[in-house]
Amino acid sequence: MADLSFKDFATDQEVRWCPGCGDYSILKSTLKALAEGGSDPAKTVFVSGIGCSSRMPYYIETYGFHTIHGRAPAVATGVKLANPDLDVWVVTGDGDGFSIGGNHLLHALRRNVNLNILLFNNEIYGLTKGQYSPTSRKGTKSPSSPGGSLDAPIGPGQFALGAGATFFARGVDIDQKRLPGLLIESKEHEGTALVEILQNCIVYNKDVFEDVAAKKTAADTQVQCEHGKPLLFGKNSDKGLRLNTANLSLEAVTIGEDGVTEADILIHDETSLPLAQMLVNLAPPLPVAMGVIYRIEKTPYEASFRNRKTGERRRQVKDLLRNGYVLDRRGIRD
Amino acid sequence: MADLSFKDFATDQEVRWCPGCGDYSILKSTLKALAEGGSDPAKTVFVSGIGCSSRMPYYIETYGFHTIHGRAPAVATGVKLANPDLDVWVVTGDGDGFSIGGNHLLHALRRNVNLNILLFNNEIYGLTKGQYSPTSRKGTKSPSSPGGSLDAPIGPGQFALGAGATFFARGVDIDQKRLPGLLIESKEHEGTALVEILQNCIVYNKDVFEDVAAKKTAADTQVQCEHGKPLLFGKNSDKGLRLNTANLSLEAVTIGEDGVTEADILIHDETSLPLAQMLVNLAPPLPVAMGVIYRIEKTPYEASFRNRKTGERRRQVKDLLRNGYVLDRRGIRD
Amino acid sequence: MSSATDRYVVRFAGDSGDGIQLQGQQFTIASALSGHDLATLPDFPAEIRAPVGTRYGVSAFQIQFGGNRVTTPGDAPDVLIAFNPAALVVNLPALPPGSQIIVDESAFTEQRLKRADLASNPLDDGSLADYRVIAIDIASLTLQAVAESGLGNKDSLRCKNFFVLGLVLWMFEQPRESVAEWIEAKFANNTAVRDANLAALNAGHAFGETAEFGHELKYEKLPVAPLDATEYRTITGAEAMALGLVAASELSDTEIMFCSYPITPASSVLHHLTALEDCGASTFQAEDEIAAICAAIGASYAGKLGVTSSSGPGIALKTEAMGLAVSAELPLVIINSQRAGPSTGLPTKTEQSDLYQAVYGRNGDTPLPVLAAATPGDCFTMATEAARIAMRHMTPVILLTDGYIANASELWPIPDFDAIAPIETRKLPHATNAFERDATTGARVWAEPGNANQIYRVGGIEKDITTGNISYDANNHQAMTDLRQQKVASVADFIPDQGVEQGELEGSVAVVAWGSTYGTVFQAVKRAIAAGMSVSQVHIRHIAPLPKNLGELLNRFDHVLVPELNSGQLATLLRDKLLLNVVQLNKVSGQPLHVSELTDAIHQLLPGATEMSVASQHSTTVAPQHSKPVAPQHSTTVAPQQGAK
Amino acid sequence: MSSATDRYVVRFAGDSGDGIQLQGQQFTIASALSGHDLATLPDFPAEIRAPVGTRYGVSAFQIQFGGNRVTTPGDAPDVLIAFNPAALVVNLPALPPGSQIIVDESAFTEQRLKRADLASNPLDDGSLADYRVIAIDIASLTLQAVAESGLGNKDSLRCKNFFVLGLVLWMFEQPRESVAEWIEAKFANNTAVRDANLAALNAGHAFGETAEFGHELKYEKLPVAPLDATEYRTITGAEAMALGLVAASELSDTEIMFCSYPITPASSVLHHLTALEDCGASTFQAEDEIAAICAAIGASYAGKLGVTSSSGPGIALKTEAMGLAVSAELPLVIINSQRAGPSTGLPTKTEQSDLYQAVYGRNGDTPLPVLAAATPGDCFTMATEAARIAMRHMTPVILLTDGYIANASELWPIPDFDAIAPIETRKLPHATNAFERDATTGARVWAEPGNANQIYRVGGIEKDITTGNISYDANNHQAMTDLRQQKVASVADFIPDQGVEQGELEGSVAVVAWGSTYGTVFQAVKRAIAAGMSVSQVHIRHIAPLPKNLGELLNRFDHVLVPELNSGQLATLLRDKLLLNVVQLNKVSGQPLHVSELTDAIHQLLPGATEMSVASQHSTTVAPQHSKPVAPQHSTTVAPQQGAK
Ligand SMILES: Cc1ncc(C[n+]2csc(CCOP(=O)(O)OP(=O)(O)O)c2C)c(N)n1
Ligand SMILES: Cc1ncc(C[n+]2csc(CCOP(=O)(O)OP(=O)(O)O)c2C)c(N)n1
Ligand code: SF4
Ligand code: SF4
Ligand SMILES: [Mg+2]
Ligand SMILES: [Mg+2]
Repeated sequence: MADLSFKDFATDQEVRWCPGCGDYSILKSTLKALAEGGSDPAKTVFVSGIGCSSRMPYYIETYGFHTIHGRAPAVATGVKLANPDLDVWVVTGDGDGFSIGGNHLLHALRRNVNLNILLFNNEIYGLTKGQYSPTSRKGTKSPSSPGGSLDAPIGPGQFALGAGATFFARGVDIDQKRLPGLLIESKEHEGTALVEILQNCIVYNKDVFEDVAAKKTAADTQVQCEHGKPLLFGKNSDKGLRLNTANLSLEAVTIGEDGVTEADILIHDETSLPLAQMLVNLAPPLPVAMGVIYRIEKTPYEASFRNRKTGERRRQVKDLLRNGYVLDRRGIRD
Repeated sequence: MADLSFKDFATDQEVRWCPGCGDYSILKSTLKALAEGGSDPAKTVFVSGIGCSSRMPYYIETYGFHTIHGRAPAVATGVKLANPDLDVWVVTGDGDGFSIGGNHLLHALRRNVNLNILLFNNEIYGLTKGQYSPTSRKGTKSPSSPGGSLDAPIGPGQFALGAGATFFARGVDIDQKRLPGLLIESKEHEGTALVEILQNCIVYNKDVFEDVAAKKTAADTQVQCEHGKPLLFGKNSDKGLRLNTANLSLEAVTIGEDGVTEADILIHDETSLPLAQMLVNLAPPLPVAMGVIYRIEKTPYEASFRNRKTGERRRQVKDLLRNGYVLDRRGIRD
Repeated sequence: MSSATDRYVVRFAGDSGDGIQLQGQQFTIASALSGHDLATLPDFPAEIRAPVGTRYGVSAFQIQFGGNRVTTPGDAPDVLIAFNPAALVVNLPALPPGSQIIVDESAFTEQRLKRADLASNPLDDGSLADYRVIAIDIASLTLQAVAESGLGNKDSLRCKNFFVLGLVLWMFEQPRESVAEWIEAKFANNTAVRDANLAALNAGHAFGETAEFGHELKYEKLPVAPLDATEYRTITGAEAMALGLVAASELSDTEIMFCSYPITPASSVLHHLTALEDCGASTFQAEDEIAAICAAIGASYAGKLGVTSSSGPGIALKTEAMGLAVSAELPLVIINSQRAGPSTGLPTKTEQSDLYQAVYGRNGDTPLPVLAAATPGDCFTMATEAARIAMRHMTPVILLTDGYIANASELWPIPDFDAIAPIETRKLPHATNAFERDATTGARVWAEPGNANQIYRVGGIEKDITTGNISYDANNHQAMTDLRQQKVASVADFIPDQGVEQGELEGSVAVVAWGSTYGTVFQAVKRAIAAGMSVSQVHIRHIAPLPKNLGELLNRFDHVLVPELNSGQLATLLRDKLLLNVVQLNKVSGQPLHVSELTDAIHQLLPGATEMSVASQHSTTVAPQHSKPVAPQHSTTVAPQQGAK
Repeated sequence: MSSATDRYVVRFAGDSGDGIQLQGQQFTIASALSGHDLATLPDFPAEIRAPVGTRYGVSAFQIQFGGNRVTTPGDAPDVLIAFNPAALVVNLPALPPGSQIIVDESAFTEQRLKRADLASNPLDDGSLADYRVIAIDIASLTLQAVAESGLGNKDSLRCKNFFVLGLVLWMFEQPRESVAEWIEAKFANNTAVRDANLAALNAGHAFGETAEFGHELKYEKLPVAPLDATEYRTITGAEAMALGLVAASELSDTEIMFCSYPITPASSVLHHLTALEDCGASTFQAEDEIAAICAAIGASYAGKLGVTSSSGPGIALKTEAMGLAVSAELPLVIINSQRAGPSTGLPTKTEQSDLYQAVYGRNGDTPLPVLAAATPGDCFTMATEAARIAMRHMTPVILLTDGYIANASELWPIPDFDAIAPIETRKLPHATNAFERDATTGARVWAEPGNANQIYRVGGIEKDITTGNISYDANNHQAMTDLRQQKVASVADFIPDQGVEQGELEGSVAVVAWGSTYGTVFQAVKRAIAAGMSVSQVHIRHIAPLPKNLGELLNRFDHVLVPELNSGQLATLLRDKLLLNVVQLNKVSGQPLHVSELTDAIHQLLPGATEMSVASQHSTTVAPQHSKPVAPQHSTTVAPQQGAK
């Protein structure tokens, strides 16, 4: 297979999201990740549910299956178990993945099937014209909640860790610099990888992530997690996260202030569950955690599944048919 | 309403679990909790799904609804939103609640509807004759996994905290001393309470909790969590849990050994999420956490729901019908 | 120009940003206030906000207005207003030769022609030769009109829609007042925009009056329609449905708890109902359709009327829980706003293909009543009827509507609410057994938690017919099975006999339809009767059980023609329940049935009855009724003409 | 004693702990090895492990064995073996007067009589006067027999079942060898238990020989059944289904991926298949039914044959995803082991009430083929047939079976596997378009990921008929709708013409059935023919599409009698598809249809044809066929006699 460029992964289908939708940038990063990560179009399958986000497979020149609302992780599990040689990606939205599809996401995560799940979180049901979703903040006004929504939102990271995920990462739609790399890392994870991508639905939930995602303030509003490196942030990388052991929480400190030195800054350990549990919940005014927040190694489900030698044909039906006591009209035999 | 005894809460229906099933003890503790907690039979509703455990409503002299597999939290949400005066209990099993019903449990927990959910965890599908369940340990042999199950189990506590639960407790079926009190506490929690009850299915998963639940070793294999009290265990209460801040984990220590004093023992704070996240995952050889592991206060969903003044009749349909432009054959009016 | 017709069809088309739907709605109100009957059809693009100027991004709104029963938005527009090349080109196939086209010529730039995939400019290349085209530089005219407002160029151009609306109102001599009022209320806080829009509206109106080709645009003012009720308003199906539900709440003095999960085209009922939460309703957005119906069932168990609403794929998910409601004998209303299937299908397109699912689509012997609304306004009536049946018979009820009805509007005679019979519920606080049954219907008591008299347990396992406890007894299961059938059958004792909408009670052809084809069938049968043919219209609102006299009624016709937007689902039901040999007319293209298609089918059945020639590319055979049974799906199908998409 | 019959019915009944099912299975094998045809029915209690000695805890196993086509386990036992009072009392209503009862008299203690809710001892109180009762102190006799084994009292008593089995084998002169072999293999590692069981078996046998009332127990040895295949084995429906699936795998050289979620009575197929994972199958236990069908669809997308299996409530949950498989045109096998509904219903009881759901139960116009297995062994054939159709037509296929078939066993002629035609799939590695279609069937290519030629995207939104991309085009939607109908209709070109199982190809009555009533219908029609009546048996295995000649065939009979364990679902289908006026015989009690019930119904249709008097508490009318259509559900139902539970 010749080296493919990111354009080779684009289909001839006209992309039909609203002009200015964050999905365009994510699509671009995905195409880049496929090219740069050396994906084989014939062996890659994109499975999606229903939602604006879930249209993505039609725009990617690999095998693609646009299934039904919420069920993409289940369909993708079937694809992967049937043929573990395939590189299986799932595209889902916050409604698709957390409303109707919450159960399948839970079970994919705990089983650790080697799927690369991209969750386009725009905190709204885009395709059905803007009702609040399970990740919408309390008080979100929408056609189905004109007085503001009442439900506490699900935290995708907290949920994933609760489900026993082995990989959780977070990125921003417009972060063309980091997102492709993050997608390559998630694809390479052997097990279920969940990547939450903060996505701007400019029509129904415009700029809901502005305080976190805006490029010009990103250095201060985001902390990039890199395994083994200190959790620094700020334009000059002079701010960082410190562990408060008294109340088991993370706090933001500035190096050089109040006697804080670089040694006080917590080193990111992507294999630490308690740390990840704290990181995923960071919210403004603290910086929001980006990058690979949690990653551990664990045998993926399909490997155990195929290890059982399932599906191999080592006995003949002809013999099975005559299992047990057989009455042979030419004489009884066992 | 006169004071009712625990027998007043029993129905005339013959209880039909297998002789020796842990469900009998749980039923007894529940009847006790109802009596001792001063429940009003007319205002109490037990909603269940399908499974051995879910038969319980037929044995309790309150309103009862034995619904369909996995959906009890959804039905119960409807009951509670329709009439918040009712005290709504949910009875579910590990299959009912975590397999088919995982999504509803997730959403009940994050919404914080005031339901008291009893999860009978026997780590098996009892009613359908013993297939492994989502809480079964990896390697469980069952009719559907003769070679041992492959799936990593869900941790009910870890899941609940991931879902944003406001109350999580754990108890043991045969612990007639503590279970009734625990059920009263969970009932009194204003929001979704999830109580995991370790239950012995003597037919299909006999003694799977023996190492934790056995009465004679319980003092050493369980740690009782009480808010504000040190996390002590052991026959002589001379062992305890200490926080290792280096790797953010809990370790078991003995007072008097290696210079450990009572001051080193962690005080249980039921409002601390990071602590709860550690406690729920304790497993042998560490003692398993029992009692109220996590509890925080948060407005229950139905209160906000009814605060919206939904369902009140403050406008007349007669007037609504003539909303907007009306063409009056006797003359146009607005 | 003048015309002999008593009705006109106008279609507005452009980008979503052109305010097409708003123009349509305002024109609708103005028409209603002129005393015209009307029917409208908004036609949204499948995409949320498609790129400007693309074919697939075209948004349209069609209205038919005028006299003596307007029941459809019209097969073909008399006037098309196209804001850009894409809007022109996608609507052209529907225009009959000679019809009027108004375009904004400023939009026919090279770039925008390209956006619409046009190689040449239709205004120049002769492709519009068969039409009466008026090209107006709407952009410049609007800019001129609003020049004084002080708005910038972009904001000024946004007033184009009111310029056009002003012109169109002038064309048909419809009043401007309601539009002006709307603008004043809407932009009360932004006087510059308010004034600009008003100026545009008036300028458009004046333009018609003064333009040299004005006479080409002037249509004869239509007479007021012969309406017989006293008060009318315009209403969409979704609005009527929401109103019907709160009406049922007031009539039964029971709160409605509406539990649903968004899905096109059902969501609009939820949206409308959120505005009526102070009228006896509450709304709950569940995590999925299963949770929605289960929460509704829970609400019904707790003594409120649970209502759930979805479209085909979501209804599929609810079928298991419907069985629970049947088994537990709880009232419940399940609304299905049908869309084109299978699977995700064409969510924004209409179809009537969930009748099978409604009538037969459950495991076990699980009968329940099924109703279908015929028109937008009928949703009000059928919503209260569904709630009434649910509470009288203690049963879930399915109410079928569709995307067309939900979004379309009609002129609706406002019902006299005081004349509607209250709804009695089976809440009997003094009963001591929840399974005490009504002698006529078999319905049990709606026992309410909170009442110490009625404590009971119930569930989805077969229950003892008198106690509700679990019973494995064979005779009891048979008795419960029979009871469930009889409970549903007893609904037929309460519904009106089936009548005809038009035509005689016997004759050559009965056109039997259900749901949103009502309007089309009405027009086609009206024309057939006018042409002297023996044709009657029978419209079924009670699908299960069917009205008791239906078989007898239909046996009085030589042919029963069943037009449906599916492959023959009511036809199946009529064969099943009445052993009736019907002629099917099926169309499954996501498009509404056209009057002409039905007219053709009628003519095929009665070839001698008219001089009109029937051009059809399909060979169709029509088997007479009462003949030796034949496999109807093979031999008696009349296929609609295609191509006129 | 001697008897003129060529077959006997024996029923074993006791607590689960009495090893009833094991006795039954071993007796079944012994019967088969004697060359007897047979049919069995295990009858489990609804509870997992009910308390000892209770009525609801009774476990039973019934077998009919003997000559010339045994197709049912028998309506009424000739011999009942009751291990305790409860087992006696719950089975008594099914026993005809004069039948033989063997009881363990040691179990008729006061305490155990109380457990069985009995006020007096039936052995003394005269209530068994009409039966031939033999009371044996089985406990003591067993203890004596195994005294030498050195086992304790409790373990010794556990050998009771083999004592009884020995006795019963003696009664009917069936061989002991296979039982002895089984004991030896099973307890190879526990010689004490092995020897005790062997001793008990032999002692039971010897007891018959020596007991003074031995002659009362001795039945005439039945002749070998006239079997014509060379090899037979016993098989249950669940086993045959699992074997059929792996057979399909081998025949198509395609792995089967079986994805399911446990549910009674479907789980046993999963359980059997887990033992066949080295034969071309893999099994995946999903988190729920929706995930199960979706994973199966995913497997099919990836080029393995996805199979999913459930029972009614679980199938309900799968209906949305079935639409996806139809839309994506993927092969898929959906097995429904029906149980009594509605809702949770009676999970351990059998019913045929999911035919509506299978044929009509989806949103949209979503046709798919539906098959039904007739007997346990037929599950093998129909499983391969379902897989064959799925892969040939690229469509999901529903295969109906039920709890009765799943658990019952029959003597099955082992098929000659080499003679079964291989299954060709639509995997065409050199095709470059996944939507290239077969000219006859319309089936697309089964494009497999991994193949660089066939990269494509597909989904549940309506797709372009040639590219698979999303298409909103109206003509395309109509074309796809038509294609979906034709694809399913084309299945009829590949299936055999409908024949009769017994009787002539024309005549007075055709008894038309489907599914597990096969055996009952067979016996009833056989008797009717023997009594000189003009009755034929027509059994439908292809429910959708129906065999092409079915209408023609049935029109050659005066009456079409349709017995079903539901309220008339095949009857609906026959009216729908063939406009056929049928007479219904419906029973929905969770119990199998009895031969006598059908015989009564036949006699009601042909009252002059026999001298037998028909006692029925129901007034029934039978409308002749071809008469003026009437509402069939009102006037032409023959109700089964009840009470004989
Ligand atoms: C069974 C079913 N229920 C509901 C829907 C309607 N529906 C389609 S997408 C969607 C939610 C989309 O939200 P999200 O997943 O966040 O995707 P987004 O459009 O925001 O990218 C809903 C409710 C459906 N298609 N199918
Ligand atoms: C829709 C549906 N799917 C499957 C089933 C079968 N079923 C009944 S209970 C059960 C699992 C029971 O397990 P659990 O919830 O752990 O309860 P337990 O019996 O162990 O108390 C299953 C799979 C069903 N009744 N309905
Ligand atoms: S609605 Fe929102 S998410 Fe959907 S395409 Fe438009 S901007 Fe994007
Ligand atoms: S199967 Fe297990 S859980 Fe069910 S009743 Fe028996 S012992 Fe209890
Ligand atoms: Mg979203
Ligand atoms: Mg369990």
